Amino acid sequence: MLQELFGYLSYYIPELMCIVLMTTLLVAEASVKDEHGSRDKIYAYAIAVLGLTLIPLCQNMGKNPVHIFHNAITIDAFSTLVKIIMVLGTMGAIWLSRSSRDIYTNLKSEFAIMAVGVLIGGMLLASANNMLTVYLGIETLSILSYVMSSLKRDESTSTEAGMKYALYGGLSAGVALFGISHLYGTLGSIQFVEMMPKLAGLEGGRLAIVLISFLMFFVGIGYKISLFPFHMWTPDVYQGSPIPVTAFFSIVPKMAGLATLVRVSFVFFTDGSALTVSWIGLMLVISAMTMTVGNVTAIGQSSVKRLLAFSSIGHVGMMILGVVVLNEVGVQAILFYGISYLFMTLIAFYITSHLSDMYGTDTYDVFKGLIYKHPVMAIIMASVLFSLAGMPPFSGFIAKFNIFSVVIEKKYYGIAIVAAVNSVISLYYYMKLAKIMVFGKSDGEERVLGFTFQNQAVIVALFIPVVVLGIFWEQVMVLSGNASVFIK
Amino acid sequence: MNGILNWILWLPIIGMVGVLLTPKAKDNVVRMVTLVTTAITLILTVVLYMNFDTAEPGIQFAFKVPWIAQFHINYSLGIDGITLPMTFLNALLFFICTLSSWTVDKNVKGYFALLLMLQSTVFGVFFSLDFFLFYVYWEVMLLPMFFLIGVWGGENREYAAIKFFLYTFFGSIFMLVGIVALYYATGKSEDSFNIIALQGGRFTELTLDIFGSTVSFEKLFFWFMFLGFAVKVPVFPFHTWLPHAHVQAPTAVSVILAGVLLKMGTYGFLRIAFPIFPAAAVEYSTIIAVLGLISVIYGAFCAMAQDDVKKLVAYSSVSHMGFVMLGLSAMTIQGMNGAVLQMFNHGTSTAMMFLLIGILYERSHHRWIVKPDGSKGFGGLYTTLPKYSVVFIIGMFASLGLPGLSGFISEALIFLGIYQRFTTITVIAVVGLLIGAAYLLWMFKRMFFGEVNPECEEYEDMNAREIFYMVPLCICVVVFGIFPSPLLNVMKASVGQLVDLLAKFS
Amino acid sequence: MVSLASYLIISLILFVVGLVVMIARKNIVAILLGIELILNAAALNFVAYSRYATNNLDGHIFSLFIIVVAAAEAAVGLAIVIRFFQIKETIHIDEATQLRN
Amino acid sequence: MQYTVGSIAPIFLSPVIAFVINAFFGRKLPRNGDWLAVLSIFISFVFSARIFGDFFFGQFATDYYIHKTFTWFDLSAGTHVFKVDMGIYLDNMSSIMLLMVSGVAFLIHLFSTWYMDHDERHGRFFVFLPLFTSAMLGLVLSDNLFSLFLFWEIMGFCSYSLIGIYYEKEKAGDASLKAFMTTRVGDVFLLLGIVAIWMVVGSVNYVDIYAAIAQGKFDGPAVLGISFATFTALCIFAGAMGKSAQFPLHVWLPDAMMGPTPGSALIHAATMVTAGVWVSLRMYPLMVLGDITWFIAVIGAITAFGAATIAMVQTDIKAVLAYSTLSQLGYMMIGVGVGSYNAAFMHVITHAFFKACLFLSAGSIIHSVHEQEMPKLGGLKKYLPYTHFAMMCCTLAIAGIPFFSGFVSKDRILGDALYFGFMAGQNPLLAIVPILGFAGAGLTAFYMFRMMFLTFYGENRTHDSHGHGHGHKDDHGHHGHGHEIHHEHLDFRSNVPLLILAVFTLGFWFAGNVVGQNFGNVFGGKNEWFKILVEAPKVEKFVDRPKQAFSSVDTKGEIVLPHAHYHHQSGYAGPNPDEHKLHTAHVIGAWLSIFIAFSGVFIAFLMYIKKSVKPLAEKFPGITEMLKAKYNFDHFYIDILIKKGLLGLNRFLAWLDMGIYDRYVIDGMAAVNRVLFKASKWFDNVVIDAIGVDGTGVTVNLFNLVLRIVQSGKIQFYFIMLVMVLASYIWTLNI
Repeated sequence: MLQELFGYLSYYIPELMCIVLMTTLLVAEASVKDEHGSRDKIYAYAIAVLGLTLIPLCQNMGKNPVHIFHNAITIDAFSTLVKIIMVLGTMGAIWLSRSSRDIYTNLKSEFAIMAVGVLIGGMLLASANNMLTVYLGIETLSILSYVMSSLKRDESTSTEAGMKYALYGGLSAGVALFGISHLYGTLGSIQFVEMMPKLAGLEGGRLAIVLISFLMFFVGIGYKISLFPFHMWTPDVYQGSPIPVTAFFSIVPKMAGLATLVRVSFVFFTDGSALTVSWIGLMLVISAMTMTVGNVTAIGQSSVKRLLAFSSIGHVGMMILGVVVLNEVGVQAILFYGISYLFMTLIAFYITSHLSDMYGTDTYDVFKGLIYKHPVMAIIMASVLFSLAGMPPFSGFIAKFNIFSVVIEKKYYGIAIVAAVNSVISLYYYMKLAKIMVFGKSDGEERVLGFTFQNQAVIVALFIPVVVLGIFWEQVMVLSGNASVFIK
Repeated sequence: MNGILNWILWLPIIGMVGVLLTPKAKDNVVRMVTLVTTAITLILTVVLYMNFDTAEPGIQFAFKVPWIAQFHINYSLGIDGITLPMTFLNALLFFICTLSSWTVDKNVKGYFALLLMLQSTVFGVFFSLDFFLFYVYWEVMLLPMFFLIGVWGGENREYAAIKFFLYTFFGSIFMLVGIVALYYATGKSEDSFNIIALQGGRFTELTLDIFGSTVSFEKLFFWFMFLGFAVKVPVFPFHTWLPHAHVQAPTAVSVILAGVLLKMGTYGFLRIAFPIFPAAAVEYSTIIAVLGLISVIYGAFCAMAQDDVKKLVAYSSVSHMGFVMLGLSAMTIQGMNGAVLQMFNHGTSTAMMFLLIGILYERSHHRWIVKPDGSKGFGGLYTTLPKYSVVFIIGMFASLGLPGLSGFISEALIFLGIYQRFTTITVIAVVGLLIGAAYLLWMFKRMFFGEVNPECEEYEDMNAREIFYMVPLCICVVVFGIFPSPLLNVMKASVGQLVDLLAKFS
Repeated sequence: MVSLASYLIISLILFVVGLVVMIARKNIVAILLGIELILNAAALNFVAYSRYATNNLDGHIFSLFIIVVAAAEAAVGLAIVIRFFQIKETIHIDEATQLRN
Repeated sequence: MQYTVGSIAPIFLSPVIAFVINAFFGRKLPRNGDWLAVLSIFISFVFSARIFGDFFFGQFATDYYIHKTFTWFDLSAGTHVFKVDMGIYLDNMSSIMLLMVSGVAFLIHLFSTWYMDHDERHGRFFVFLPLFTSAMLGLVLSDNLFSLFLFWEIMGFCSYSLIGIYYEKEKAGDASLKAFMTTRVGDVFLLLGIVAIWMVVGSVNYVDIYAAIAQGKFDGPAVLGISFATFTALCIFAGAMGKSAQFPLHVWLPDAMMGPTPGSALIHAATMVTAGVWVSLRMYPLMVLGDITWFIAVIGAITAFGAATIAMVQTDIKAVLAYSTLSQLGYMMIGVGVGSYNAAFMHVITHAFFKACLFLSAGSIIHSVHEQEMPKLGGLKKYLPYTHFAMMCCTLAIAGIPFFSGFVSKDRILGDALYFGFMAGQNPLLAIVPILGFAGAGLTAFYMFRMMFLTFYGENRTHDSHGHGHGHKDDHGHHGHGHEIHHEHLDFRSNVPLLILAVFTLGFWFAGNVVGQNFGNVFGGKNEWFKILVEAPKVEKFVDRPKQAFSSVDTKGEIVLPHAHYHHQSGYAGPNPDEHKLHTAHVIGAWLSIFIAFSGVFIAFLMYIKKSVKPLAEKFPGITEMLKAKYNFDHFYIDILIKKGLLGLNRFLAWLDMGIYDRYVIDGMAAVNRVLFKASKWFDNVVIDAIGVDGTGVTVNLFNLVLRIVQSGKIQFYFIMLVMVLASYIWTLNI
């Protein structure tokens, strides 16, 4: 019994490390005095530990999938890879928050703490194997997110963002929970493995209830990854929150939510039942709508943060096409997309953050004539924008290519066209930004303070994968291919 | 010998690195590096021509290494008779453009680096025999163009750059869908991205049902490809990016754009759309012919109304590429050879026109035949710039198709080609020739004849450098006008093969 | 003897009431209360189901967790609302319309 | 005997070499290498003379022809075979033409060395003139329509460059543009015809075409509802109309006189403009097969008469000559049309001589007087005796006075026209052809003598006009410095050519019987050498001919034309000939034209020497005005057709392209978004905030607008959306 528990724990080291990190950070934060040196130490500590978690994670990649804690948690390559992405995202966000002026200095370590907390929630969600874990994951993720988004305490916008997030999150979580409760009632368990078989013999009223409940449950996930029509909170919250938080939100919770979506769909909708068909139809519609809404609305935006928010909606719409096809290749495509998306988004937010710190706003104008002040940064930003739009030879193109390929393999040509048109639209607004950056006459030649050597080095380092994954992407494809094979 | 394509392909990139490594404020070093690189590339293409076996219709100098084994994507290069003239044209024009851009002084390093990158990507498009590789080069080519137009362009450059970019991206994203569809149509087999292996009408029988209705795979995806290439050519409804791009682009870039980039579109038809979907190509050749005809007439008419000489030449490109489309739609050896020959000839003659306009622009800093206020922009240039005028006459008459100069033979061949298939279209298309002469000669008359416009009095004539880089083009225009055989012998075998293939399906 | 159906109906009513409260009331605190109502509806479902339909304790455990989470959520929510009140001196929901394009 | 290519090619090549050398090194050579040009043309002349001699003195049977081909380029690949052959086709007709072209060209070159002396464009002139000559010779030599078209266009280019040689003149630019474009109109159709023939018959060799016609193989799918033969015939004739300046494409030729006079003499009088007639004659069987000969005749008649009328009122000496050229070309076309095959060709030759001579004389006048307005000339007889002599001969010739060459050729054409119009049982309306023809003949005599009288007779008026404002009249760079007559300038280079050409205006060179009756036996047995040598192509003999590269071919065959037997006695090749009627027609025609010619001369004499009759301008001012306006063709073409019609259309299209299509359709994709963005912002601020967010916003059907309302920032609206969407999903499950 006990050493069985320890056996389980051996798979659970990353999460445990994060929990320890979180608590220690709390203590440390309470104990340090407000001078920079110590704060930097805290950062170094947080990032280091997060880096260390990668080691057990990489070990887990190799291991055979297992269910631990009585099927509450599944540790398999898929969830582990998602976790790796999330950890990297968190590290990036924390590093960004270190130099960002958008977060008050005395709250910086709070940011770190809560980021790690959200990360834990995300990890829970990523490897959730029963409804309870899903619910706890979502809530852990959400509740801390509310606080993070209202981290700019003295600004009404930030608070408003937090409040909206809280209310919307509460509602959708509640709806989801209501759905879960009925699922539990009709299917007789909260364990995925036990619920799935019961689906087969359903008919009449119970089937109806199950369908409706699934929809309600889907609301819970949908709002987390901000699918249309549950995306409405996204731009407001992204705009209101500090930039590091926005960056963090656009990576970690989304990946976690996607992971859950993938797992749930795979668990429940792999047989060709009526349920599956309607599910696929629903997802096709939703993905098309999400893409279109995200991209079309992004055109009109004046704030870069908001633009990135909407574009992230568009990207999620793209990603869930990998879910629609309900096969390993689709998951592979999603994972690859996630990996490349991670780096692109981080770079975009880094540069935006430094610029908006410099000028105190995040309108397009802050990018004006960047090429003359910081040619390297400008070229990297431009490349990232092109990559986001899906231009070779950057990773964004390969990601889109994979999505296209899985969709077309299933002969969903209609959605393929929609995706194609959407990437043209997205190119349009990305290029509006690139244009201002490259062609706009800069008012002054002054350097941007944010671009210290360190930060530039980090950005360049983050840029390397964007290019490499665009040209030599086979290894990563293989990696995500391995990760895409998991048990029900 | 097989490695030579790699050399030609990557030499510009090496040169680009060299340019980027040269210290700041050493502009002449940068220029020299670029010049040397392009010169070596040109020499290599000549070597290529020397070793080319004209009797062989298939691929030569093939080079292939696996790239993404999982998807059977290879880094595979090779050329045939259709590619070789384009390759030579590309090398030649970039060499010339380097010389003509000698006067660029705004951020020289970036300019020449991008120029070299552009050359490499264009070579990539022409060489790649792997569909994925082709697409990558096809798209990457946009980036240097975007910056070249956008940074070094005219007053309205952003708009033009973005327009060009979006237009092409719009077309090519559909091509991407087509590529992926082909990948699955071949059952993810070894040759799913191998352009050569895909050719030969393998998908004629294939059907698929979309939204309930059964559609022929070939017919559907022919149009996907068509969209991708037609934007580039550009064929009539997709042509409006061209005037903007040309007018705004710096001289060298206009030359490359008109000289080589437009050819990539027609090359796509020759190498991909037609051989891979021959049945559809034959079935829809009428539509292509009509679109080509519209481009010819419409482009010519629009050109005649222009007051900006560069815009005029831009529209003339629309018209001339329309002839190429006509030749392609003919699907006879006369038409096809004519089309490929026209691709080359238009490359040289239009390059001459744009270079000459650029030379003039450096003196006058405007391009108005008739200024917006109605006054004459130029006049009496014949008197002030005799050498310039002579070269201009050669270029102009070449592009209006005077016998003895290069334009004529290709156009005559195209007419021969289409007459049997589309008699009526041929009859209408000759009007294009007429108007083509009209707008050029009218422009010439308004700019060169008559009293010397006081503005034009102190323009100095072409200097040694300018003459030096115009001479090769003049030679091309004249020599290939009198002895087209060197080009035709190279291409005719490959073209014949393609015509045979298409004939099977008509 | 109360049947499962009656519990479900009660919880449905709670759920709907919660929704209506969240949509209709302009007082933020009231909206938070609406959330609580919805959560409780779910909790009630869980208990009822595990009592009648599924003979296992999952439901009970689940409802315990729900209570805990609800508490945490309410705490955070109220904190944010207080912050909002301190800044805006109102807790009327339509004041929260700064964030928009 | 056999001809090697080596003995023919130099005719064409030596001027080419002269052109190349002058083009590149002309500036460095003494006298810009004009001597080189003259020399090169002389070489071609010698070679052509040899060939002509061989043909003339009966080395060969009269229907002998040489056909040598070589492949220019070859598209054959795999199963497809397509070659583009070039070659030489040499027969009696081309031997005569070669001699004429090279001879006249030589004389004109010689004259030009004098005329262009001290002219700033001397070098340029001697670059283009040899090029032109070579092109013309090449055109005559070429054995197929394609290479013919090649040289055809190159000639057009030379004409363009020579007209525009004084490029600083605005008018020169206009004239050259007009010349090139007007001919181009015909040229594109010629090209179209060539393409059609090539793709249907499989070759554009004359011999192949003849063979195809003879075998009845010359038919393809009808084009635009016209039968194939007619279509191709019309296309080719359209080309001829352009080059030979036939109505309605005649407008360019008068303006073409902007060029230096010798250039006009060679290009726009003697040779190039006759290329149209040449191709019509070469393709005569096709014209007959396509049954458009009557059309050719009518066009020719209109041109001949119309141009003559305009010439009557011209005051510029070169303009008079230009219009007379038009008119004479009209006669040639009448000849082709009515089937007066060899007379038409004879007229080409005779006209070449006297018209070249006329132009050169005009040139020497202009060069020595620096004045080309006839009212300001007069009484030059005593200053320029040689010129006067030469010009008088030519005038007599062109006016159709017996014993002069013009009479011989024109009279035969008119005779055949008479037969064609009245006796050949054609459509009675075609009587217009002979009527206009004879009328034109009278006018010709009148206006030519008017020119002579105004120029050489009466008192000299050159001194009482003042220096200013005459320079521009001169087609030279010179600007009128007084008007003293530099006859001392005149030297052998200016006079000898005139005199030589004048000699050839005598009729008996071309036919023994200069007045219809055969007396005198000039060329022992070859009295009618022209009739003997020049016959309409007898297509039958080409049916089975050996065809191998670079080998001369010698064939004989039955003399048959598609619809008519070639008539030896009269040389008439038109429809249904009749021995007797033809004879009558010719006799009547002869006397009629003599009478008309003399009466024309007499009227001119009365008007301008005796002054007993008021000149035209005062007699019929109205008509004169109309004629001076040249029937308003220029106005119609340039102002109405081009400026209003074409340019208007172009401007409209261009505006459509950039202003509408590009701006709204293409940029629309983005613009829609921007517009809706604004609209929705307004909607946000007004509608949403005014009435608060409830379901109503959803009913607004603009997509983007809905999105923006949705993004209104009202959290409760988000709730509503959520619930509603959830409900709608449940609804879609339809349970």
